[in-house]
Amino acid sequence: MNRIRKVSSKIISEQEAVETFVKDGTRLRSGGIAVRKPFALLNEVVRQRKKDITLLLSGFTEDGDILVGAGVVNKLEGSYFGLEALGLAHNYRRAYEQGIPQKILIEEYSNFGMTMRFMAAAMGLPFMPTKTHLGSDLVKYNVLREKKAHVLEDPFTGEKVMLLPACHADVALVHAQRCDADGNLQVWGQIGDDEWGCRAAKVVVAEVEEVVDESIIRRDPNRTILPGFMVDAIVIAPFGSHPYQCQGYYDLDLEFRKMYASMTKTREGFLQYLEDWIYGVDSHQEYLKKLGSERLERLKAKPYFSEPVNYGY
Amino acid sequence: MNRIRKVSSKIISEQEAVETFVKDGTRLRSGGIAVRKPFALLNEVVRQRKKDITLLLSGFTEDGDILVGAGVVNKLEGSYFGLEALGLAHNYRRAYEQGIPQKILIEEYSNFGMTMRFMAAAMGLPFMPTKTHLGSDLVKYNVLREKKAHVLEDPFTGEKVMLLPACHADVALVHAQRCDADGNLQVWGQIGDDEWGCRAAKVVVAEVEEVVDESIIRRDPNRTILPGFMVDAIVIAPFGSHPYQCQGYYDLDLEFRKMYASMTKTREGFLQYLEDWIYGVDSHQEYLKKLGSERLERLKAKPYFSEPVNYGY
Amino acid sequence: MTLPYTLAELMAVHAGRQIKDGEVAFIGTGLPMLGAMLAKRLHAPHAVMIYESGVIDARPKRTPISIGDACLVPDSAMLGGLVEAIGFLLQAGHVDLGFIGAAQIDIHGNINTSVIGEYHHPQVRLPGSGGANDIGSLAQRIVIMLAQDKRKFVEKLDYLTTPGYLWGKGARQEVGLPRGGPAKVITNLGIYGFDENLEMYLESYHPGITIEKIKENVSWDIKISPQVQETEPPTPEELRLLREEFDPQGIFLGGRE
Amino acid sequence: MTLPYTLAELMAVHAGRQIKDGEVAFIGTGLPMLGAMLAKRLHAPHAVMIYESGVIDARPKRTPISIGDACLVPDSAMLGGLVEAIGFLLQAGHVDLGFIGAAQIDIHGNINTSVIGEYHHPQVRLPGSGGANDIGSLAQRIVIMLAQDKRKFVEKLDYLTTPGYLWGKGARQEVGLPRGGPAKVITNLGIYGFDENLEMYLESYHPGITIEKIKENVSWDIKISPQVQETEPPTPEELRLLREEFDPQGIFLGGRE
Repeated sequence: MNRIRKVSSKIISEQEAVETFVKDGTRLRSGGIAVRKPFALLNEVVRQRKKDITLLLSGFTEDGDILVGAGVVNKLEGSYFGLEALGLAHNYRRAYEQGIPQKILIEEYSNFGMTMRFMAAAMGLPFMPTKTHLGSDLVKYNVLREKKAHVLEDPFTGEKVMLLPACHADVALVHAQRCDADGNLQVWGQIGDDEWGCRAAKVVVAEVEEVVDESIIRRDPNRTILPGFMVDAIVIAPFGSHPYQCQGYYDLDLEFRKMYASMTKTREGFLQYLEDWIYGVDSHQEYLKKLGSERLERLKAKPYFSEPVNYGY
Repeated sequence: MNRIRKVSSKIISEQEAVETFVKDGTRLRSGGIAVRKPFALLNEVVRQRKKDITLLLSGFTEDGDILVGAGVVNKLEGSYFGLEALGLAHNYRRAYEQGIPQKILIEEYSNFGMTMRFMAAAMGLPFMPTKTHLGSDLVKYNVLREKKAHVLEDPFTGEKVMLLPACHADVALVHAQRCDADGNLQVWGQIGDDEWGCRAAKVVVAEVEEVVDESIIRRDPNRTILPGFMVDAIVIAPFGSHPYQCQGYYDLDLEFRKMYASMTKTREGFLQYLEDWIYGVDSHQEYLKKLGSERLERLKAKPYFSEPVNYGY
Repeated sequence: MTLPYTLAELMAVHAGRQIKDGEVAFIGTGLPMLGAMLAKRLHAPHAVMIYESGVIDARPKRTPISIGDACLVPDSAMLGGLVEAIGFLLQAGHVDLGFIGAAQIDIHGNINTSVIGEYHHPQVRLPGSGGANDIGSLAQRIVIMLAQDKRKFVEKLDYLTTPGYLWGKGARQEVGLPRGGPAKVITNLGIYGFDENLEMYLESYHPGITIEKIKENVSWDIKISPQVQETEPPTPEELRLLREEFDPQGIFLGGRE
Repeated sequence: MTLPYTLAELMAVHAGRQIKDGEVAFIGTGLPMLGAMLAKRLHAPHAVMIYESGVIDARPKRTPISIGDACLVPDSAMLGGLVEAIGFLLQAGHVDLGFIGAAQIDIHGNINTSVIGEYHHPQVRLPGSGGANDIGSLAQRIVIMLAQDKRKFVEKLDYLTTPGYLWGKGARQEVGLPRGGPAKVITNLGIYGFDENLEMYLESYHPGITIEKIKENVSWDIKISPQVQETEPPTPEELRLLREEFDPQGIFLGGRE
C-alpha cells in the first residue's frame, strides 16, 4: 500500500468529498451515537441524491431519519431508530410501515452488538463474541444476512456465547473536533463507537471543526483516534454537527431538534424541511448562514479547559 | 456491590497495599509493557517474600526476572521474557533451565494473545478471537491449562480463527502518572495493555507519581483508564517505575538497567542486587534515597506540554 | 382526585429511589435521568452513573436530553465509548442496575421496544433495542419503566427485544445470559416486583389508583402482594428539585406551566 | 580484509532500505530501529513507523532503547496500546512490513525465538514470542534479521515460535493466516529472498564474505540466485547518521569508541 499523498489535497469541500467517495450502493457508516453526528456531510449526501445506500450505525436519530426520508437509504444495519426524548422517527416509520418513499430493510442488533461488529471488522476478525442478544428475537429475524448471529458453546467453559459477524463499511463519515493537514483525527468527550466504526471502513471522510497545525496534534497524541494515513478526506465544517453537539465547540440546538420532530410528523412537513434546510441551501456554509450568526453565537460552548500534561521524557 | 468507601483510606503505603492484597498464590497481573512498570510495588512484593505467585504479563523484563529470581513466582503466563536490548533475562534462564531458585512453569502466548486474553476477562467473555498463534508451536505446548487455545472454523466465513481463553487476575498492579483520592486513574504516553490488564483483575492496586485534586482529573476525563470505584488502593510512589520511564516525569536509567543486566549474570550477583536494592532498603522512599537526589534530578523529564482543550458545552 | 404531583413525577421519584448509595447505575434517556439526578442529590451521593456513549461517573449540571448529551462530560470521572461502558463495565458485571423503557411487557418482564404487530408488517415500528438488550442482558438487575395500559401488559409480546426472565426459572442461564433480570416495573399506575416463580406481582398502587384499575390494565390475571400498599408519595424536596432544578422546562415531565 | 564499516552497520542499513516511502512499518527493538531512523531520514520520509506498545507514526529524536521507550511518544501522531497497534493496524492488514529477530530459522523462513533444545528441558531458554508471532502472522511481509551460523540456519526448528511459510505453498492459508510471510532474511553474511516454492535463496553476500562461507553457515543446501551479487555497501551518509546521530553510544552497533 502506498501511503504517500499530497497532503494539502486531503482538505476538500463537502461536495467534492461526497462526489468522490460516496457512490450509489455504498455501505456507509456514519459516526456519532447521540453526539458529533456528521450532518454537514450527510446533508450533502442528500443534496447529491445518492441512492441505495446501506447505512450502518448503532443509534440512528435525525441522521438516519433524514436519509431514509430522502430516499437515499434503503437498507440499514443498526440498533436504535428514534429521536430520543423527542419521540419516534417519523420518516423511518413511514418507510418501514408504508413504504414511503420506499421500502427499507433493516438488520437489527443491539447498540453494543453493532459496536462489536465494527470492532471485528476493524480488527480483521470475522466476528466478535458477546453475552448479549442471547434469548431475544434480535437473532430470530434475519433480513439482509443469511446468517446474522451464531450461538457458540465456548470450548473452554461450555457456556453459551453469541458470535456477531464483522460489519465492514465502504466509507465512514465522522465528525471530530480537529485534525491536522494529514488527517490525524482527534476527538474528546464521549467516543461512542467512532473509533471502531471508522476503523471498520475502507475509506474515511472526516469533517472537523478545525484543521490545526500538526504540532498541536503531535503534542497530545493520546487524543488521536485515527492516524492520518487512514483518513482519505478532510472537510472543514464548523458547526458541522448542528443541531447536535460538539464538545468544546457548541451545545445542542434543542429548538431545531424540536422543529425537526414536529415538521416531520407529516411527509409534507419533511419535504418542507428538505427544501428549507438541505435542497434549498447549496452548502454547509449556506446552511450556517441560514441559521444566522446570532443563533450560532448563542450555541457556542462556554470555556471549561483541561490542564496541559507533560509528554516530555 | 457496595461501592461506598472512605475515600481517604484508599491512599496507603506500599507495605500495607502488598500485605493487604497480595497473598501467596495470587494470580498477579503486573502493568506496563516496556514502560511504566510498578517497581515500587513489585519490590515490596519481593521484600515481603511472597510465594507461589502466578505472574501474568505480556512482556516480562526486569520485573518478572526479579520476582522469579527471588523465588516469589513459580508460574507465568506471558509472552516475552528478556531484557530487550540488554540481552537475556538470567534469573529466568536459571529457573527454567536449572530450577534455580526453583522450577518455573510457563504458559506462553504472543504479546497480542495476552492482551486479548486480558480483554476477554475484562469484558466478561470466556475468550477472544485472534488471527495469530495459528500454525505455530505456541498452541502445541500447554503447561498450566488443559486447553490453552482452540481453532474455530468461523461460522460466517469458514475461515480459521484462534480462540484464546480469558486471563483473569486476582490482583493487578499498575503504575500511572496520577489519580485523584478516589482512584480515578490517568495514564498518557503508550498504554500498552494496561487498560485491559487492570480491568481483568478483581482488585487493582495503583502506584502513581502523584495524587491530584479531583478537579484536575475531572477536567480531562478522556485520560482516565480506570474509574475510581475499580481501584482498591493507591500508593504514592514518585519514581516508582525506576529504572523504567514514566512519560512526563522521568526518563529511563540506562546505567541502572545495564548494572542489573550485568550483576544478574550470576546467581551471586543477583543475590547482591536483591540485598542492595530490595531487602537492604526498607521502602520505596529508602530506595530513592539510595539512588540519590542528584541522580533523580538528572532523570527528570524535560517539559513538553500538551495544549489545553475545551470540555465545555 | 387531584394529586399535588403528576404520575410522571412520581415515576421519576421512584426510579431514583431504586438506586442505592454506592451502586453503579446505567442510566437511559428520560425519567431515569431525572431519577438519577434525585438519587445523587438526596440519598445516593456515592452512586456512580454510567451512560452508554462512554460517560462514567457523570455529574451533570443540567438534566441531559440524551445519553450522549455533552453536559454529561465535564466533571465526569472517565470517558470512553460503548466498549468501556457496555463491554467492560456492563458485560463484566460491574453494573448493579440499569433502567429500560418498554412498549410491551409480559408476566416474566420480557420487553418489546421494536414493533407492534407482525415484525415485517407492523402497525407501529418502534425504535428497536438501542442499548436495551445489552442492559437487560447484563446488568445485575433492571428496572423497567412505562406508561401502563392493557395493550402494553400483554400475554405474548409481538417481539422480544430484551430478555426479562424469558419463560421463567433457569431460562436466562439456559440461553447463556450471565446474570440479572428485572427487579421492578414502575408504571403510571403502580410498582411491581417479581416472585419466586419470576412472575410479576403488584407491590404498590399509586395514590388515586385502585387495584381494580390496575387489573383492568393488565392482560393476564396479575398477582397482588399480600402486603400491597399505596405507593409512597414524593417528598416536597424531591418535587422541588424536579420542578425547579432538574426539569424546569418540562422536557421529560411534560408541560407544567 | 577490513571493511570501513561493521557488518552490524551493514545490516542496519539494509534493514532501513527494506522500508519503501509511504509504507507502514512495524518496528522491533535493535537494528530495525536504526534502519527505521535511516529510512525516515533518507529515502522514506512518508513511511509510518508503528511500535507495538501503541505508538503510531513515531518521530523519535533519539534512538529508542526499546519498543516502549518514552522518546517515541512526543511528536507521534497517535498513541494507543497493543489493541490499536496490533489488533487494529497489524491484524486488519494495514502494516506493510515488520521486522523480526531469530535464534533459529529454517528453509521456509519459520522462526524460533523460544528455546534451543527440548522445550521443557532446553539448553537455552530464549525470550519467546513477544510480538514476533503477531508480526509474522499478520504483516503483509516480514524481514528477518539475525547473526548467522550453521546452528541457526537449521533443517528443523526446535520450536516454531513465528510462522514463516510453514511447510511451503498454501500452508499459511491452510492454517488460517490471513496474509504475509517472509520477504527477506538479513544476516551478518548475506541477504536472502524466497523463491516461488517459498524456499530461501541467497540474493547477495556481504563484502568480504564468500559464497563458500555462506554455505558453511547453512545446515541445508542453500540455493544461490543466478543473479547473486555482492551486497551494496552503506553510503557515507548512512554511516555518518548511524555513528554520529542514531547510535553514538554503540548500544545496538557495539562498542566503537
